[in-house]
Amino acid sequence: MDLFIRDNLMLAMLLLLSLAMLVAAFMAIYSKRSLPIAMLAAGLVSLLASVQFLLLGAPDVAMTEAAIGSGLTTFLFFFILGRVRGGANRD
Amino acid sequence: MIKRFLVLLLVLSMGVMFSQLLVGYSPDRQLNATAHYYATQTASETGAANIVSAIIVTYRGLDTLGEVTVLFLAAAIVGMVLSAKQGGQSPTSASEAERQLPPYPPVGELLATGTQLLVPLILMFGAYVIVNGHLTPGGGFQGGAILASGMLLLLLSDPLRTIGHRLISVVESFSGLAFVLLGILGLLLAGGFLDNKILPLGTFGSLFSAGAIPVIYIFIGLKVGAEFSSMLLNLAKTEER
Amino acid sequence: MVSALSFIALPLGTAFTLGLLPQGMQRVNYLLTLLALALLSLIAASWLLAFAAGEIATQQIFTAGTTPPFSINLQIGMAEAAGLLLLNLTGLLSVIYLRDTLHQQGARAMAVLLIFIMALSGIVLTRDLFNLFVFIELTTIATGGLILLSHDKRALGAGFKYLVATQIISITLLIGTIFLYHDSGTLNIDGMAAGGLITGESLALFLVLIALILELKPFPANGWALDIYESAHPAFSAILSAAAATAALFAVDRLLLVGSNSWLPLATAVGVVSFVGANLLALVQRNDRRILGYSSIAQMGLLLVVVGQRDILGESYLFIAGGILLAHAIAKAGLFWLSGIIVARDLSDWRALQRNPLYIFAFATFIAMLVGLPPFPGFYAKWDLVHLLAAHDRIALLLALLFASLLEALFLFRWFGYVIKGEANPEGIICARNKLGVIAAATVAAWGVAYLWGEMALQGNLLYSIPLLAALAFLLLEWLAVPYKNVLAISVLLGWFVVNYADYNPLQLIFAVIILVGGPLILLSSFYARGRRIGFYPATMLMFAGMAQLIVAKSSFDFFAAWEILTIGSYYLILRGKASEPHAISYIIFSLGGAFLMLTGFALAAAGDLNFLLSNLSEVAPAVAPWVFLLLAIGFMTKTAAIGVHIWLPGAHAEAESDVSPMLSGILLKAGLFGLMVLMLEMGRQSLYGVDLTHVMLWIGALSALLGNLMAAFQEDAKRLLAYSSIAQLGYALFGLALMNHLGWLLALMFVINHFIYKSMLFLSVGGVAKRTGTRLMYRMGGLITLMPLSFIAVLIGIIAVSGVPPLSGFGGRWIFYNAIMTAEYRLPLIIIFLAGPIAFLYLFRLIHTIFLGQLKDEHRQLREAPFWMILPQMIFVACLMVFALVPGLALKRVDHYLLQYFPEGGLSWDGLTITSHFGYWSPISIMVIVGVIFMTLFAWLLFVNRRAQKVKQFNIVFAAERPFRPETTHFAWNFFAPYRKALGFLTEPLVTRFWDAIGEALHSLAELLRRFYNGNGQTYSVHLLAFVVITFLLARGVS
Amino acid sequence: MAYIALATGFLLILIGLYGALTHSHILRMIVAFTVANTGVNLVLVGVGYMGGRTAPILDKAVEVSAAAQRIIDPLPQALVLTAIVIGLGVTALMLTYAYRLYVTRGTLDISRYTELKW
Repeated sequence: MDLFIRDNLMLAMLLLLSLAMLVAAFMAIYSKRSLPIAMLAAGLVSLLASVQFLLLGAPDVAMTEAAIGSGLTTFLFFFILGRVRGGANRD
Repeated sequence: MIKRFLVLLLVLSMGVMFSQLLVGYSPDRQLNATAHYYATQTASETGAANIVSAIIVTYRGLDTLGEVTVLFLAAAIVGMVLSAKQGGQSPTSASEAERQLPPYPPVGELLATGTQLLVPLILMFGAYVIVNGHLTPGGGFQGGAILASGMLLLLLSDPLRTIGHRLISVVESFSGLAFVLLGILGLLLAGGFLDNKILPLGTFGSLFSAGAIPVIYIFIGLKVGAEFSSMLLNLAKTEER
Repeated sequence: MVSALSFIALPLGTAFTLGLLPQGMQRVNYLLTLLALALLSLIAASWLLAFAAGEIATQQIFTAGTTPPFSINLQIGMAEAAGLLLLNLTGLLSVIYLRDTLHQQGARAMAVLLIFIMALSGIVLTRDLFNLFVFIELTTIATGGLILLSHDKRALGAGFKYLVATQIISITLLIGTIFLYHDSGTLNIDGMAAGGLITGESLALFLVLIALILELKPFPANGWALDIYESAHPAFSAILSAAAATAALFAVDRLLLVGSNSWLPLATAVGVVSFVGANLLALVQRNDRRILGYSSIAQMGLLLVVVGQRDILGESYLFIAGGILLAHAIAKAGLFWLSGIIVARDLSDWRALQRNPLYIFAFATFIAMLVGLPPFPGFYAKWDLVHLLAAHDRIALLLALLFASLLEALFLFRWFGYVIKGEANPEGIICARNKLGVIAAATVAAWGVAYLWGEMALQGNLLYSIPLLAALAFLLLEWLAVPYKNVLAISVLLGWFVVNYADYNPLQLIFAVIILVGGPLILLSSFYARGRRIGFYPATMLMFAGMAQLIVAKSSFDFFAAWEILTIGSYYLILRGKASEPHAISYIIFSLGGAFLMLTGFALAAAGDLNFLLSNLSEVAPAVAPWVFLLLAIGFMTKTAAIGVHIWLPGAHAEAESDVSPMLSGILLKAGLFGLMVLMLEMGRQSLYGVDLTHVMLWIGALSALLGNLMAAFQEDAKRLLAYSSIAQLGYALFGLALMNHLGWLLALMFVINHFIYKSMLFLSVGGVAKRTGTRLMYRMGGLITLMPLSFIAVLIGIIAVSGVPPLSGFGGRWIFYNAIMTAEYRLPLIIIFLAGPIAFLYLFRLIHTIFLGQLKDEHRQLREAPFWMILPQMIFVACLMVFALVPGLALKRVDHYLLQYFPEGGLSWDGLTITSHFGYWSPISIMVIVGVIFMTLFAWLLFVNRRAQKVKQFNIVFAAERPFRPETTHFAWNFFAPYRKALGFLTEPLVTRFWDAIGEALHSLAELLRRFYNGNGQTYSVHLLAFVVITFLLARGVS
Repeated sequence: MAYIALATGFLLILIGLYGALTHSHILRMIVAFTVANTGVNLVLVGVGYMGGRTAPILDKAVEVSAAAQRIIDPLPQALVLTAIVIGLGVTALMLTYAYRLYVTRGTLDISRYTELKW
């Protein structure tokens, strides 16, 4: 019974996470949003993905995704964004 | 608009293909032969508790060597792209405009102090993640990324600080070379390229175990950290133009 | 044997070491890089040698002390070793080539280059799917870096487009990979193939395959790749084209193992589309590097077809694929390297190569190699490929490939034409010793593999043929002055004749005499040339070598190789003329087109036998025999310039140099006739859908004769006139052959001899006149009889012979001709060919009248007789004509007997000097005497009448107070036969020319339209990529 | 559960591709590609997931002897790890390119970089 509850709980969490990721992904590519928000949203997708990895029994991947996918990548984005401020908002 | 529609159509067709994949997919009930081998043999063959680490460092060590090389390449090319030697470098209005922008505002006291406190901690944590890679989740890549984030903090708190670029490139090259050499040692002393049995496997589950895995992971960690740092440093230098 | 892992460990170690060295040690860095690549090349060579010697078998290399599929394994076999050698050598040479750039860019660039080569080697070696992905990503990222070696600003944009495109590829690849793993439980490619869990329907397999195929940059999803080829440093483009594409091909080849060959058709289809499409688009390119890019894509398409057809290629697979691949790699790398020393980017800027014949030699080598001409590996490979395709009834594919090859030849030879002709910009080329060294190495490699493939070919090595070697030897003698080379050339030809004299049968002997004795005769006139005449002798000797080989060829392979060789030689000869570039290109295209038809014909006939004997043509299966006959006949008729495929001839003959035109007309055209004779002797009459093909040829011959004569009559240009006359004359010969009876054949042979003598003579004398007057337009000449009497005599004798009036040999031809047609059953073509006779008088009359008679032009008053060396052969020809007229039996008697074994009916009887046929007799001596008497009588009477003739002053006619807009229109000799033109002109409408022009135009317009597809936007290119995946998927699903 | 991860992953890939192919702003394209890459990683992990099992780490909870029955397939995880790092390399490279393009040409609109075509 315990297992059943645990499984359903996980299922719910996964679904919730997936939904959140999809919403964040939409934000990341939705063009009316400003670029920094898009970048943050992409980082968020990554972060949520790392939580999902944890749930999927992949702690190694989760750590890597968190550190590299959401951390460093997002930082790189902002770094470059800072360098190209002049043209950043011209679509 | 037509283009958007076309792209949508294409993406939807891809979606159809993916859905076919999804329909055709059924989760395995049992581990397949490859995974079964890893599950049962990793402990005795490599002595690593973290099977993923064992796969990364040993069984698929060639991939990892390639992966480290990807980072090396990326760092080198970022350096190449950013160094102005490439032909056709001409001052444009954009870079003029950029020059007139005020530099970053001075960093606050909080960040500066926080950095001083945090950086050693972060470095320690990174080192921990690296050396325990064969036992717990984590390893060279994660640890390396953590090391680099320490470097990042240093850069943020003091953008004009000159961190020994030379040191980083030496670490980068040396650890890469060490990785290759360890691989060759495996070829010479043990069963094949990147075989971890060049060192004793030790007691299963303890820090000093799993043969050369921790050693290789240390070099991977150093290398990854150095690559990221070198990328960041190169990017940071762009501002000084 | 050094472990194959060194291909990964060594460059990686070196790359990492480069970073350890202190900065500013560029020289050491550079040396280390060189050393590493040199060492790797050596290791690869040692592996290859070991495999070639059969000392070792294919080896598996395990990593991590575990066997696959649990760890990654590498595999090295013969093919891999060759691939590795190619990769690392290309890398090594490129590094030498890039010396200055690398010094400038520093250790990072060298490290990236090393890793690039390492990753390519990894792709070749690895047997693990995910490992393959890692190596591919490495090459992608390294490409992103190496693009920046270029000085071209636009490279940055191109690099970004590339990165975007590869993102899509890698997503596809990864998704496919993981599902393949899930389905098969392994990542090992051999394991997947062996496990049988992956079926042909597997979508995951499709994704992986299509991703790998996309790495080959197939048309049309390749805009990103083209931009890189255009803007990257040429040395990098060389690696990309020669090495990276090779590695990707290995990957595709390996993956196709999975799913038991079910995706081979996909590879074939994508390959064909690429090969045709890329070659088509290259037609409208002017940028050298982009055209090379297109050509790379085309070659990859061809190779993909080879990979896709490997189920039928059997043991020849590696030989064919290797031949095409090496030819592509060496030629393309060489051309990219050459492009690096050329300053500007238009194709015509390559004229700068004219500065040194050696550059031209290198360039010609690479072009010939790409087109697949003998003796390069592509030739052997295409031969085998075509034969195997034909043997398995894949005719549509075969024709598509040949069509695309023709397109390829078109743009490559056009480019060659640009380079040879026109003024070179002396500053258009920048030479550095290292770059020249690399190019030289590529040239040597090209000839090296040519030798190697010849050694491996079961048809025998073309480079062992003595005539070909002799022709090539003239390349080494280029530094000699003309007289020495000419003496050498003449003695080589005569010597070869003497040596082989005894081995020729009577039929061959006639041709051998024309080629090997007649050739030197014409060459006598070449003594007139001054200087060194670079290029003339190798080309001439190549043509003669081809001819000499052709007439003794026993197998279809030898025949075809000889055919190609004589085509190349004559192409270059034609190209030497002043304004001949467009004609040379149309010549080579028609010739190659004809040759490809021949190739198809031979392949059909051979039914898989790669070394098919010509004598077996008679035993071809009845179902294909008429097709074989048709294809071969069309192929041969392009060379005889039968009507319909004649449009290359007039320009080519007219524009060629004075001593080249007679060789082309008198000798080269006979190759086609020889081919037809062989064909018809072996295969006899064939009918297709109830139509007797020889009957069709009869019509073609008759029409060629009629229309050729008619067009000749309306020419203003004396050499064009003669050229059209050649079309007509060969029409007669074709007609004779098509009669398929004894006399017809005798007639044809009579024409072979006659036409050689009088057309060579006429071309020489007209050439001499043109040389002196500086024009070939007849209305600009006149009254030259007093200044150039010897030329006049030659022309007079010539036209008497051509027109077939007594007493000269032409009459003998006519006599046999009339006898021959009396025995044939067709009436309508007979009427046509009768009609053609009188028309010949028209142009012949014009030739002698407007040039030698009439008013002498003011500007010509100081002219001298044509040079001695041009007159000498003419006089010899006159003598020959006389002798042949008197004793035709000298040549014909033996042939007549020889023909009896094929056509026992209707032989002639040779009684002393009188020849008797079924219908009457011909006594050359008495004819000569009678005609002589009549002539002398008339001549005396004329002299008597003309005593009272009055000399007309030049200006005693007055224009009607009007200065004509085109002064020549008032000249009597202009539009000489205006009334006839009115009556018969409709027949000379250049319908055929228009037809071929329209085809060319359509192809170019299509290409121009298609290229708009590449709009330069990186995003659009990615859309193309995605669309390619989706459409291929839909098509593949639709078909299966 | 694997299905959820797979579906999400696929959707992320499609969303990412759509974004990458419709935005002409280079940075937005790169952002979209990172979303797609995350999707790929999710698919990779999802394919290897097996319900009711634990992470492939041997400790007191999972003994070596029971490992084959208790753990998830470790191989896809190892692959994802590699894929993530490679993805970062490519992203960094693209970003640097974007920066250089901006510096030399002053625009980040990809449709402006069409001097090479046809």
